[in-house]
Amino acid sequence: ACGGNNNGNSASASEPAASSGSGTAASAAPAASEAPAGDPVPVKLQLKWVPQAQFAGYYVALKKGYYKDEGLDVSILPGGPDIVPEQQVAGGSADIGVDWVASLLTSQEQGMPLIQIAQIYQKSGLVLVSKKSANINSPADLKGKRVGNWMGGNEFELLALFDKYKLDSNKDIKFTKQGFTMDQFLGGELDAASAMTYNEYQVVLESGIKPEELNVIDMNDEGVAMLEDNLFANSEWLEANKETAAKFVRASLKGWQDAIANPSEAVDIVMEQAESGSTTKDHQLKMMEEVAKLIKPEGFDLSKLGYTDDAAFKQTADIAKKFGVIKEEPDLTKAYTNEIMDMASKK
Amino acid sequence: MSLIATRVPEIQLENVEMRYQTDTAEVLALHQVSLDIAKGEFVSLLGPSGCGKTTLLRLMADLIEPTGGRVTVAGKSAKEARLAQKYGIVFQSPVLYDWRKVKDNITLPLELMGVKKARRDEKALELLELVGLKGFADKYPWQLSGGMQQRVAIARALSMEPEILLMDEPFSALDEFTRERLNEELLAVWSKVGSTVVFVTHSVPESIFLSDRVFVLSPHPGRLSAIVDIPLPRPRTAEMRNSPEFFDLIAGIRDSFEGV
Amino acid sequence: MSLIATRVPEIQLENVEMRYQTDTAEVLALHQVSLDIAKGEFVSLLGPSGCGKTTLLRLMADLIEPTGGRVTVAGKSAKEARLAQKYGIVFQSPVLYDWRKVKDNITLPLELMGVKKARRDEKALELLELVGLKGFADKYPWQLSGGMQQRVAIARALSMEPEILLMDEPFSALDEFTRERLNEELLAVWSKVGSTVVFVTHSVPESIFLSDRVFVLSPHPGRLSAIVDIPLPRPRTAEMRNSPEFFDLIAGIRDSFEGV
Amino acid sequence: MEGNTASEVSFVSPHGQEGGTRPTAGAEAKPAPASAPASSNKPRRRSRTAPVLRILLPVLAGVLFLALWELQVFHKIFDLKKYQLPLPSAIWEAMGDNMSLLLSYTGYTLSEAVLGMLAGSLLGFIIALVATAWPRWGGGSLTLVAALNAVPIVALAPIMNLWFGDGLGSRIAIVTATTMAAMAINAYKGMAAIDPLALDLMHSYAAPKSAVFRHLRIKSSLPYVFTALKINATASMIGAIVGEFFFSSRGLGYLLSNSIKVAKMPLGWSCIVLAAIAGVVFYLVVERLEKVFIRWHPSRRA
Amino acid sequence: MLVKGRLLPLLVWVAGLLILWEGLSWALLNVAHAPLAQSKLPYVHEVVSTLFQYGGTLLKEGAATFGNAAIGFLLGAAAGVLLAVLMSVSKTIEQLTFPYAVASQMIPILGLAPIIYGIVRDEQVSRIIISGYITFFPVALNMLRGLRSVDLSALELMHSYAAKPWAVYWKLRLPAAVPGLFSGLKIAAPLAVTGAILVELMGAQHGIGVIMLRNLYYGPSHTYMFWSTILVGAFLGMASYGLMSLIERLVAPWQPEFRPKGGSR
Ligand SMILES: Nc1ncnc2c1ncn2[C@@H]1O[C@H](COP(=O)(O)OP(=O)(O)OP(=O)(O)O)[C@@H](O)[C@H]1O
Ligand SMILES: Nc1ncnc2c1ncn2[C@@H]1O[C@H](COP(=O)(O)OP(=O)(O)OP(=O)(O)O)[C@@H](O)[C@H]1O
Ligand SMILES: Cc1ncc(C[n+]2csc(CCO)c2C)c(N)n1
Ligand SMILES: [Mg+2]
Ligand SMILES: [Mg+2]
Repeated sequence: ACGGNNNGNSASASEPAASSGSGTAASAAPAASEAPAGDPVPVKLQLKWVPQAQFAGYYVALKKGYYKDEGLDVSILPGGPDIVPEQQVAGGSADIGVDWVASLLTSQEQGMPLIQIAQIYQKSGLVLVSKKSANINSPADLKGKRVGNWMGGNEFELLALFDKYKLDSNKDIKFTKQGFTMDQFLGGELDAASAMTYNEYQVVLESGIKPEELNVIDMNDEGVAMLEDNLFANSEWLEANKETAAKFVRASLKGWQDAIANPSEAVDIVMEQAESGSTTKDHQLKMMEEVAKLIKPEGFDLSKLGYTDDAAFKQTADIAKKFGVIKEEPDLTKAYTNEIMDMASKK
Repeated sequence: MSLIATRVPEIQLENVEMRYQTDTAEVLALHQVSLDIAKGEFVSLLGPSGCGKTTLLRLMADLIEPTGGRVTVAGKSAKEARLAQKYGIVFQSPVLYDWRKVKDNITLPLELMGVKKARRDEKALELLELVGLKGFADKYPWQLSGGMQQRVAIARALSMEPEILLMDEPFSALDEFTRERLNEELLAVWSKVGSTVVFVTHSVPESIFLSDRVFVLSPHPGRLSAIVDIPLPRPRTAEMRNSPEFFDLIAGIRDSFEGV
Repeated sequence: MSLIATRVPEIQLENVEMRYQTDTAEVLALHQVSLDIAKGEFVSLLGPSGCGKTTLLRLMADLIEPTGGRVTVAGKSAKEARLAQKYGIVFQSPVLYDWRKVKDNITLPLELMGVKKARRDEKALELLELVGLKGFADKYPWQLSGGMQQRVAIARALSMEPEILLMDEPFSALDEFTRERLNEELLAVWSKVGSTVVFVTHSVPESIFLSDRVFVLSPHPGRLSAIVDIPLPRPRTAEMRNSPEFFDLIAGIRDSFEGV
Repeated sequence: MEGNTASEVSFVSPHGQEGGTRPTAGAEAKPAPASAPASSNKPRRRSRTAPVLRILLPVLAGVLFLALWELQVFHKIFDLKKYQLPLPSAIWEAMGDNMSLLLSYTGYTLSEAVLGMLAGSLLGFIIALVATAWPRWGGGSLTLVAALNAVPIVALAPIMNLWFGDGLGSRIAIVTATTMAAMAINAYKGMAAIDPLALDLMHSYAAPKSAVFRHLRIKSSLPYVFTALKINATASMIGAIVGEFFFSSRGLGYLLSNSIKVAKMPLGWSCIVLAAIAGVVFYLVVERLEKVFIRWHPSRRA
Repeated sequence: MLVKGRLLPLLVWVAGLLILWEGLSWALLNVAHAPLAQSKLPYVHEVVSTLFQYGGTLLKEGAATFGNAAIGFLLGAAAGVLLAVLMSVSKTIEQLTFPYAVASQMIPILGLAPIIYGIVRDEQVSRIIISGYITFFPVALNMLRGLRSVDLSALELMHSYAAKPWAVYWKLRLPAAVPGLFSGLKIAAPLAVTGAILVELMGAQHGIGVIMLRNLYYGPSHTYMFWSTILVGAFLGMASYGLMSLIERLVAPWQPEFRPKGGSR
């Protein structure tokens, strides 16, 4: 019923640039255009990390058939330490990706044909945790301390934080690469470690350390927050598949709304993806709770979910520019679009 | 028989010189060797250890190239003869392939020539019988005694009925009886196939019994010191070994030797 | 000399049996072999190819263990004798170590016994001279001819002046002259050192010239078929080779052979 | 490079190496009959030209490869984008901009690789010694190092980080663990695959185990050992690099993973280029050593 | 008999190692009071009990990994053999390709993946190629050494028959290289497991690597599960190594080490 007509059809047929640009995009486009009504259009979503409640909305939408109802055949590709979603989407292994906005900006600057089509997380989930014993009561106390981060695009908020307190990350701070475990922090190799509220922070708590024993620096409080999990698409693919993208976003948002409304159900769905033994329901429930806080901060109007806030995006871009993450002022009109959101919310 | 040699030279060496280059020094292994061997002739090479017999054989087979002079086989280069698969060689050591059973070692050259499996197996059995190794077809080389391995190598060279058969001390690991029996078998095969045979040996009687002519080499540097015609009639018989003529020939060759 | 044999048995085999196990079958290489060899005696093993001579030698040296019977050396087990470093062996093939120069191959056993370098080099030169390889000390094995390699192996076995010297067809790759010269050198070394020597050969005259006694083996399965005393006086001389006594002995052994 | 039917003939002399004996037939340039008298200096002339070719040929091929790459021929053939495979000029530029950093990181990573490789190869060799000396009981250790070889660096990295911290030590440990098996397996093969008669000779002298190893087993295992060292030279570089992905704050691997994640492909690729150069140099050093140590090997005669 | 003779020492080894491990783990926890002692070296009995608790999952994922490894291994081994043959055919090819083969080994998957994917445009295929890429090098080097160290006189025999180059390869060089090939394969087989696990981190849904990573990421409460996955990986490595040893015995029984000792020492 839905998706009977696809606006992109004629465009894609008459646009050789798109087809030569990216193989998969090209192969996806004809499939989309020639698909008779009801034949599902394949869409591949590349996650930033392993399946977990961080991405619950997509799994819920998939499980509950929201994608299918839109006439989409969505496959969700898990991420991992060796996966850069921007690379995957630009190269055509996926159509839509999830990453942090700052990472997207760097990739766009290198000429990858990427454009943000939705912003899911409204707040930054990044915090710096330290044990009370390390005496880091304010960011200024970071001076001379060993501070960890995963780097590779996750460190910009911290750089902004250091700058705010006039700390030189090369001199005043032992800014260290942090692995994907919290072992360095737990083992005392780091004084302050980066943590996502929804995962690493929980890992620390689960290891037996009480919240009272920890100092937490929240990027949002410090005003150095950057936008995190978004949805972006291959712009060449998007050109030919706007309707498909809109359907995808619409279904995804629906999934997110369900997930936030019913975390337990969402986590059950996520757990189906996580192999038994690789994570626990408790951990994922905790994650879901925290993620919900980032997606729907207090007072946030859920109907606005997905729209990219110009001011927030600009702050992210400014921070990125200031710290050399990107060299040029990004062309914000090319960096993101709310057009897809508009299309998605129309119906 | 040596008359033939002047008529159709099958193997011809002209002023052949062979120097081995080593890190430290140069060894002159052969110096100015010239000789003709007729088609179908059976000649032996005799000479003290290290005088260059193996080297000479390898030159004839185009396994090495002379550093001087020329080797001609049937009017063409030794290389062409080799490429025409004219050679069967028995090396001084057996050189059997470890991963092949005895019968497969014997039929290796046939296999290379594309002979069918059934025919090859038949030939292998025939040859195993000839060299007295019946029943050893399915053994691996290391399960044989030294002399048995050498006999396998002989069978392998005979299997292809080569136009030119080069044998480097093939019988030295064998007892006298086996050796004499194989001498006779070899002559029988030879008279049937008509190969040209160059046979290296240390045994003067053996060289006389088998050959039309004996080439005597002398060392330092290796060169040809005598060519002895063997006027014994063919077919040679075991009794000839005890004939006075035979003893004279032995003495003659020993002399040419000692003169070195 | 054979009297000694009954007095002090240096090597004693009692009902020795050797079966080789293979995947498919079992080979009875030696059957019920019993013999005594006296200390200081020089004996030869004669027999057709594949009759078990090498096997017998390897049993004496404790390189293989008999599947039946007993090998005793100087009243103790062969193993103890081996551990006491009594043996010098010349294998049927030279078995030189590729990475050692000729002189280092020769002195390998001395090195293992902890002899000083200067002494070893001296010994190497002496032995190279003995086997006629002066000037080849610094070559690698593959730069030598087959016969020269075998002579290196002989020098290696002699270098340690072993109490028991086991030689497996050591001279088969050599020409008659070198061979006869080395026969004499070997006897000279032997009479000086007083080793017990077990010598495998295919040459009847050689076995007679060298030995106190000749053991004749016969095949299928390998067993001892005759023991021939050689009553020629010592020291043996080249002329003896042409004595009628010598020829009688040859004929005698050939007969014991043919009776097989 | 005289006219010579290389295809038919080339199989006789397995190695056209300098040294050893010259005049074996085959792949070697055959003196034309006319030049026979002068032929004795032939080998020398060839051995002088060979090394030049040895270097020149791959360099020429490399230049050609670079040119095709720069002209985006590969990009066109395979429909690649510059952000998937940056151009040499961009890599060169990135390299120039970050030279001192890159060089110090190369040194850092290389030292991890070399130290780890030495430790791993030594341990592997010891394991092979044990497995050869006591085959029945030592053999199991080979299977165990093979098992270690199946544990990926992703898993080793956190463990080694816990044990040795996030410095040099943990990568050395990773490299050690990843290079042990190749050496153990190869050296074992080399020590076991020995001419039985050569062993018999040693036994006949009642040579103690240690002497059998010193004079025979180790010597004849050298070709295998060097093959393992060559495998390890490359494996150690990549092991150090991947080891740095996860916990290191320095080194080529750290910079590489960081650069690629923030889409600085040219910088990432300059890390790869330097790693490749360092790796090839390391490899060539091992190969050179091999030539010095096994002059006697059959493959080096003729 | 043979199996018993080989298996028993291995079992003793494994048992000994596990006991040592348990002891160390205890000492780390109770004597040294090391921080994160159980993450550093967890109790074996805990790991084993986890191993059984999640036996079903681990078995399933282990099988998936083993399957991936097998495919990558076959591809890598074939590529290695081919490369070795090419390089042994011609010194020129070797000089041309070898430095680049070595250099190619320095490209980590992170850099390689986008390119491979860009070229073949199929996830499954690119994963297979990548795991083949990880395994080919040891095979190539060992094979090349085997092809090169053929006995000179054995070559001369072929030469004397004017055997065609393919025949020299087929009848001599390849059989002679088989022992070398197998030591390459024995190195490559466990490496293929590593390769498969690495490849699984590139967005696969199944496999030991996937569980391994997730357990690390979700923190210390999953230590035992993480170590279980290591045990499974190690076991897969042992199994693949054992399999290669077995095949070697069947394919190349002529080697000195396999000869019946016939009473010899
Ligand atoms: N390792 C082995 N495995 C199986 N059979 C063997 C083995 N070694 C020897 N044989 C067999 O044992 C018998 C005797 O062999 P041996 O080497 O002792 O003979 P030999 O008398 O030395 O012969 P030759 O004079 O030819 O060297 C032969 O039939 C041989 O096939
Ligand atoms: N590859 C080589 N490199 C250097 N010198 C060699 C090489 N091959 C043979 N020689 C030398 O050439 C000479 C002749 O050797 P060749 O093998 O031809 O002797 P031969 O007559 O066959 O002796 P034998 O009867 O002992 O086998 C010897 O002095 C030997 O040292
Ligand atoms: C190598 C590595 N990179 C990043 C993270 C942290 N991480 C994992 S998921 C996630 C949120 C992304 O939406 C973040 C920041 C890690 N643990 N390891
Ligand atoms: Mg010779
Ligand atoms: Mg023998």
